[in-house]
Amino acid sequence: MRFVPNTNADVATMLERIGVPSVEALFSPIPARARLSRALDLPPGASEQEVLAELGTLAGRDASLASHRYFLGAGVYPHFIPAAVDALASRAEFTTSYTPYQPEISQGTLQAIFEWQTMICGLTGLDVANASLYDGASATAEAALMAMRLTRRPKIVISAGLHPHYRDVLGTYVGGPGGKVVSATRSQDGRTCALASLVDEETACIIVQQPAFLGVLEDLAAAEAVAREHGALLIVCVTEALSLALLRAPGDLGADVVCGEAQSFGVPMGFGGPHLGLLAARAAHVRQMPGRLVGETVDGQGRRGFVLTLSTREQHIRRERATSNICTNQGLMLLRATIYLALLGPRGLRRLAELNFAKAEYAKAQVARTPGLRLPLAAPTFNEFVVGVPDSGAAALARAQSAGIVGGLDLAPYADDLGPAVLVCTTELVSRSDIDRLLAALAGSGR
Amino acid sequence: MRFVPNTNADVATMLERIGVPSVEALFSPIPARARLSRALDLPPGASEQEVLAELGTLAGRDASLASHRYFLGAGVYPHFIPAAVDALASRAEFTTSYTPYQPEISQGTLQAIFEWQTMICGLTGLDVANASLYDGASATAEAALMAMRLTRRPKIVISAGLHPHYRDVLGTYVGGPGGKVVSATRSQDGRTCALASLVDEETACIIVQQPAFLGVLEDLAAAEAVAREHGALLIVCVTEALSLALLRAPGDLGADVVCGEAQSFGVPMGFGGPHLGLLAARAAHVRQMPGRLVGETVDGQGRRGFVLTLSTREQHIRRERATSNICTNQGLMLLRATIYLALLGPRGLRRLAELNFAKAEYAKAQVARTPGLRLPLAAPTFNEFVVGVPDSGAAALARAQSAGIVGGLDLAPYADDLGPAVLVCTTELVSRSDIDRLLAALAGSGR
Amino acid sequence: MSGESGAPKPHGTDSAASIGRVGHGARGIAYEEPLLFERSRPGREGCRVPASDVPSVVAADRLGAAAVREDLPGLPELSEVEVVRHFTRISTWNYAVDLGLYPLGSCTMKYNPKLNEVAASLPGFAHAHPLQPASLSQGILALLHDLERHLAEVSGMDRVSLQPAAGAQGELAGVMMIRAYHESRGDRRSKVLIPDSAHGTNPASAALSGYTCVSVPSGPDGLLHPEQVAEAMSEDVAALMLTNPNTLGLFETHVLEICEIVHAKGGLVYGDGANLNALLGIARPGDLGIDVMHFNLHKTFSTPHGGGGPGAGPVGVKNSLAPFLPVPVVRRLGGSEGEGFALDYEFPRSIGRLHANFGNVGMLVRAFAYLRSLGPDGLRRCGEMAVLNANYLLARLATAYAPATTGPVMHECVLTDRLFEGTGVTTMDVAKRLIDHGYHPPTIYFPLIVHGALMIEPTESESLEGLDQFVAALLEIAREAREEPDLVRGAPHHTRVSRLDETRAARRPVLRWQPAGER
Amino acid sequence: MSGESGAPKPHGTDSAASIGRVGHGARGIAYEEPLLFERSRPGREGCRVPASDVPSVVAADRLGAAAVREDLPGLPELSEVEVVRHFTRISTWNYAVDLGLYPLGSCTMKYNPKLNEVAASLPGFAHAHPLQPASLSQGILALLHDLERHLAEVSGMDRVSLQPAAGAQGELAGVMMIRAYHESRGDRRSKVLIPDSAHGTNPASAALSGYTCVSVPSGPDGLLHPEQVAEAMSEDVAALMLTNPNTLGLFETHVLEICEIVHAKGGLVYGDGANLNALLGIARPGDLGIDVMHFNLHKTFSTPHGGGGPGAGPVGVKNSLAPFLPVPVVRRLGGSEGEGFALDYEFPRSIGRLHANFGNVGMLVRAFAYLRSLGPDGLRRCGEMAVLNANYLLARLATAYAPATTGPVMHECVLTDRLFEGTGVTTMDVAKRLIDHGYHPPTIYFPLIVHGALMIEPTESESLEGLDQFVAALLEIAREAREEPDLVRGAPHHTRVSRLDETRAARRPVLRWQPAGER
Ligand SMILES: Cc1ncc(COP(=O)(O)O)c(C=O)c1O
Ligand SMILES: Cc1ncc(COP(=O)(O)O)c(C=O)c1O
Repeated sequence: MRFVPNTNADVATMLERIGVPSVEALFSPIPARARLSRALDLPPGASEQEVLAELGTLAGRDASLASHRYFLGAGVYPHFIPAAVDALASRAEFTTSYTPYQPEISQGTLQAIFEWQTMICGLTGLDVANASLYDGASATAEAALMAMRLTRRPKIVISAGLHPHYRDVLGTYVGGPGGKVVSATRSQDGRTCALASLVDEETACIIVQQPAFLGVLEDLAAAEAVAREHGALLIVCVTEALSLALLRAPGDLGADVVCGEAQSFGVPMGFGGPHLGLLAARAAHVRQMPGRLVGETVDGQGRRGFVLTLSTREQHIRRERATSNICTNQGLMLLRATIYLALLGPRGLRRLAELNFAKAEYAKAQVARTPGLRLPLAAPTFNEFVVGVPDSGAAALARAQSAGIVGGLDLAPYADDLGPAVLVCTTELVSRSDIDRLLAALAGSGR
Repeated sequence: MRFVPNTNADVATMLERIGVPSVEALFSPIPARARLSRALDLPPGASEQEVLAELGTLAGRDASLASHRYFLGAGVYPHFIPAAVDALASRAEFTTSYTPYQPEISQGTLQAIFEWQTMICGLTGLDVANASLYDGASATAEAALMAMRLTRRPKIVISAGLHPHYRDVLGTYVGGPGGKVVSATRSQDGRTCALASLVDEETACIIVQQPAFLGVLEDLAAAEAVAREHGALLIVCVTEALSLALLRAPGDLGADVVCGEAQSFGVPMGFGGPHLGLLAARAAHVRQMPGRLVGETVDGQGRRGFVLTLSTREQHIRRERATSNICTNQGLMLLRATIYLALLGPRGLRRLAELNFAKAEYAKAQVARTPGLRLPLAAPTFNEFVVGVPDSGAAALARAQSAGIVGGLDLAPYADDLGPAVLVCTTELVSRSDIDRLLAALAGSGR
Repeated sequence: MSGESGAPKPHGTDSAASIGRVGHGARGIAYEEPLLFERSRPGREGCRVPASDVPSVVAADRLGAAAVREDLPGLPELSEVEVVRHFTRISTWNYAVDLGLYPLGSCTMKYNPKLNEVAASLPGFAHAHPLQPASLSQGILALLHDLERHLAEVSGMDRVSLQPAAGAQGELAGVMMIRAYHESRGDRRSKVLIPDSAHGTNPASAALSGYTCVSVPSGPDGLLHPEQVAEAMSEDVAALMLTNPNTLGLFETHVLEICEIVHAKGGLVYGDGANLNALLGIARPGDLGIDVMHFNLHKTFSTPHGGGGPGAGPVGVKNSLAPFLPVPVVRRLGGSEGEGFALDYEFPRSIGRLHANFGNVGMLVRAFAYLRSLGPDGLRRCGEMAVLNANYLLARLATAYAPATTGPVMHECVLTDRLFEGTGVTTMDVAKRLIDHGYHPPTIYFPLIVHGALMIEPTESESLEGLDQFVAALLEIAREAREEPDLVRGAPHHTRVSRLDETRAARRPVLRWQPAGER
Repeated sequence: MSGESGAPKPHGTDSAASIGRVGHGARGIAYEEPLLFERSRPGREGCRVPASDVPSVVAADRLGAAAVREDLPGLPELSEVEVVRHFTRISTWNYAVDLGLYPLGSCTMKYNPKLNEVAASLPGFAHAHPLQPASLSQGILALLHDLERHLAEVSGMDRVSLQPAAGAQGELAGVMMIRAYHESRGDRRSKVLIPDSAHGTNPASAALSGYTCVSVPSGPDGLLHPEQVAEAMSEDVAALMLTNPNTLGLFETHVLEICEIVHAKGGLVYGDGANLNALLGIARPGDLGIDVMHFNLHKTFSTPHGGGGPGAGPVGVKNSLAPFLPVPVVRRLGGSEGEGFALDYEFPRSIGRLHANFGNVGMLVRAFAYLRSLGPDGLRRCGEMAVLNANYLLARLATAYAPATTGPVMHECVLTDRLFEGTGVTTMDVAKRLIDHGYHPPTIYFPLIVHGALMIEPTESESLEGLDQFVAALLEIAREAREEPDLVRGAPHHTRVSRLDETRAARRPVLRWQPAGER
């Protein structure tokens, strides 16, 4: 067998050396009635050529960046990924190694995590970042749990624009430890309003997504004031991490914790995963942080090296009193993001953010000029915004689809108060003429 | 600039340390009137995203294994390449290293070449193999030059079935040193006939391609007898290296040299290159071999290691008296082939050869049963054979093409004596139903 | 020990050839490399952003200056060549499955077939958006649907959700379903039983779900005994979390009886599937009485560990728990709904969502490719060879490294440092010395109930002669421990950095780089 | 030397931190690995061949038993995991551009952008067949057509053939065209002039084309002088082969005059383009009087060297030589022929074919991607920085390693071991000691006319601080040579194998592995 070297001759040698008559005999601890007495009912094994042909056929049925233009974001963003990201992250030393518990033989992974932590601190304006959580949604839930532990309060107030899937996951997670989630409402311009009325002395934290699910930029200063007043933590959740390169760092605006999704940094959309949950906090809160942390230290000769540290927070040491149950996280995605950010650098990332922003501003200006289309929300945006369409989101998107465009998200299930509308995202992967084609399709005027 | 690290600040520092006022000043040895006084007239540089989009568009215009079924061989064979070949050969330690002139820091490349040499000796039945030549055609030319040096004779007799492109390259190469090429004729069953009448005491070698360009298997024993009689060398040229796994090793049949193309072993078709020229010979002739050889040796502590050796044959030492002018060769393709052969192993390779053979036998049987199609050549074949078509090769292939099939090679320019015909190759990549569809299209009966 | 002489000698250990070589490893060159930030120089760039084709806008004008940041600290400035060299160089400091045996117990560091990587990179999987219409996603949905069914068959469970991103999230999903199950029956229970040999994620997940954890002691034979379970079991216990084979590598022989005890009191049994590799095609958790379990696709189903993830932790349940599965679930359409697949969110009793999308889909694709490659016979061969290899190591090492258990083990064996008492050499030292011999150390000091545990899981990817080489290294270390204890205690000697000071790291945490002036 | 102190210290060379570290390198672990054949075990398999869907046939029945072989000696039996580990392990024994500075003079080991690899792997390029109809190949033909035009513009030549597979084959094509040119004019000439500093492929290619080589001595300044050329030039000389910049890294200042001398006697000038990197956007061979030249795309245009190839060696010519270009040529259709591109074989005066197909197309795609990435400004910046870097090294090393030349150099500089006389340390020792410092050695003992040459070409891929680190290593070695000569003479000390016995390899050639019994 190609993945299993031992041959029957090897097996015979080994059985003899072990001193048992058969492989079967090794399974003697399994009671006979617990054994499976038939072969598994699975398709027979196939050659590599056959498996790839089969999977190629399946993959060929899906739309992808290889076949369509994407204006669909809503938490998962189509961005260009430089070739060096794949080339480096696919090195076997990174892909086929384990969590770096043995630091002397894992310095590659450890140094990269330390670099990632540094970058995220810089981008968020906070002091400590961890080595990744599963995704933006569970990172948000972990941030809320962290706030509950820090404040010993149960209530979580969320902005109107927290991604609905994140809201769901938050609900799933905080129920166990007795948390409850209260959502603020959306004002006419798309931003969260009346936060103050929801926050009280029971409130552990306010979670504000920036930019919001519908693309608008929230007023973080207002949220901060409310949080401070009640001793609650301000948690800023970011789903489009590229926005961090343009917008003021949440930490500088008073956020205590930044959580979210870093998929935009060199991680493929991948039908939704694996992505990269990020979490950063103030130094004072480090011992309540979930997940892995890498720290600097020295060896016996004083040479610098890196190790997993502060693990007394973690499940493998603290068990039921751990800050989280997370173990395996998203290491390789973290590596991709670290490579991506190293390639882009501060100027490249800023320019990319500005380009995304400029495309959205252009598109919005065109929407305003296109009969049949509307901009229902007036608040400023980054690279994503709501477009009102003449008939229905579904019909408008279907028109785009027949022009080879995945035109955005139909907002009917998410925000039906806006009338027929779609959420449109413009990244560097769409050109001006793509935008023009999209708008014509949404309006029903073009092709 | 992304590929050039130094910034203008770095440049200033360096100029100061060198002690020159400007970069311009470093070019002072170039006479002013020899300088280019304008910018090069090339398209402006573009971002990675833009370049890939442009190249993706171009590549999208070509048929490929991703879009079509291929029955086209004729010297370049569509075979399945296991994923491990790409994964390993793309490691930067292999791709971005140089020729292993410094053995202590190049043992990876050197050991792989030594392994390749061993494998090729086994496959060909000869004693020495080199570390690759450019391709099968130039390898054949180098083999002929080698025979001319060994025998000090000018005449090269080639079988009727030597690939016409190889024949051309041979002609190009041997003219300089005064060689002349004489081609034998093809008998009715497709094999070379009447070799004996062409070979004389002026003949350096007989070159027989096996399987022949039209797919038929030549009678090597007959060729060997003629060669021996006149003291000429027998050179066997192989374009479909997979056939070596089924057919008796040429060395065992008396070949003095085996040359040819090893693209079938894990090297993509790549629109014709880079491929992998192979050359093997008897030990007695090693000092007249062209190209690089790796040999085993030891270090000061007696540990085994590998080095480039017998380089006094080569241009960098022997200059105009070298056995060849070759320098850069096809190292990475050799590595791919070595990995491929290690994965397939003797049993896998044999089974693959048998599968190719069985597909061809099936296809030939179906041809015989299909009205409108013929098998003009009666000699046995491996995985490639001539099919006579009712109208013209071009028309038949056009029909196949509209079924998404690249149906073979139109033989009109190559062998018009056979009537309208195409050369068809069946590898493991075509299924029985692909074959049935092809034959229907060629016959004009299907669709 | 029979056959010692039959073991092939590791290459290059002959007299003259062994200078500077230690078993499977040797002295070599390591490349130094600073941090990205130390390499950074103002003005360098590693990637060019495309030129804009739309009118330029000044963000501060549109958003207000206060909303726009001025600089981006923490990002280095490097050219592409420097980034490539940086990560290539630091990669060489890692050990990897592709370099050799990686005997981490409980982690199942099996070979990750290259074909899986190609499969996962197909654009229709890698570059599709989770919210694109189902009509544009029929390929991946079909794959997910089939994978669910295959995992159910392998495990003997009725339904599977692919959503959890790793084993621990699978545990969380499972325990939450247990809670939802009890609550749906108006049954409020507060405790979960967890054997003392369990992995830390078990209690952590139970606690996160709001349960109190009760530890159940293993017997002296390393097994869970029905009496202990019976004693701890009550109507207040929601579930027992069982790892089988357990973390000592032993099959819980009494599993059927234990499950009956728990069920009899209205409790459910959670199965930690981390060690499923041993049972592939041989026994199925679902047939043993397990009600809900997780899979670690990054262990049993060969998706690469990636230096710490991503993994995937699908959760399988019996029909009784199916109404509580996380949303969405993949559903095969039929009848009036037409052909094909859709994502179903209408699951009124679901515990809810666990992931922003559908989990780590790229890992699911890899696991699917693996299942398709192996088929039933191949899977069974994996289980058999994983167990054979572990028993072979145990047999060959038993005299030098006092094993924690007797009798046949399953996929891993737990050894100890007991025989080195008096030499000063500990399990930690043996682990570090293995590095000099060219191996990654095993899992150490786990399970917590074994003193000085060395937990070795070879997996089925190892060959007989590969195991023999590893045995030779461990036997040599045992000799060194007796004859040259300082050599072992000072290990590793051949790495770029020697033993690192973990205490210092925790006492004075330095968790990010800062420019010299700002530290 | 100014600014010495400004050079950043290589990381980790401080007192306490420097144990076991040497400059950019350090001691580390190397992994042992036998030959594939030594790992082989009967019955292992690394790849499964698909099941047959056609009737089975017995080859011996159809072909005769005598035609069918019985076994396949020389191929190992290994599982996929073993093959992967084998090649991963041996790869770690190589140095690479992606690991660091690779200062091989004349080889232009510049960075190979990763985007080029992606471009070349697009199925329409990587998995297309050269004989598929032109109508199915319009993308690649368009690319080849544009690349020809771009290379012509960069070099100042009129036409380009992309067919030669490497520089040496480009030389062969060029010299054959020269021969064809003369013969077409009824002019039979027998000699080719070649400077003594030329690369070995130049005389070898000339000889292969049937010419007698005449060596022309360089002047004491390392340059070719018009008088020497005039003296050697005659009506029997078909061509002069010129490398400019030459292998000493010097621009041949007298090139215009020299070309006139050759032309005046009816000869042609061949330009060896291996060192074109220095001139990108600054000067063009075609403007200097060169009639025909080759490009090394694997040097100047960043296609990876692959441990010895593949490269690509397109050949460019002036219009006078265009009729003799190898067939086929890519032609743009127009008028009645329709749109698009075709391959033209109708070139009656062509020297013929040099390659079974159109050359190393995959390398051509990479070079095209590189040209498109850089554009005119980027190319010029490459040329400028390549030259600046070489001059910087020369300036900083001049006092420790007596240079072979004075004055500004172009893309490389040639140093010598002259100052180590009496220490017993030679160029070879310095080269090997650099390995311990974490660097690949430079080209040594070439050009042949310099005693103890160390030929260093940094390329534009290196940064100032990277060069400073390399300088620090070389200065440290110079110190060692004086103070600890044995340390240098015994180098390398940190590699898995120390200095290998090349004489023994040549005296008793062992060119393949044989089972113990058969050696
Ligand atoms: C026995 C056991 N259970 C649970 C887990 C947790 O799984 P994961 O790391 O995928 O979250 C592990 C992982 O190491 C384990 O070994
Ligand atoms: C100056 C010079 N000329 C010619 C060549 C030969 O080029 P290739 O190796 O591509 O055949 C080289 C290659 O090293 C060279 O340096």
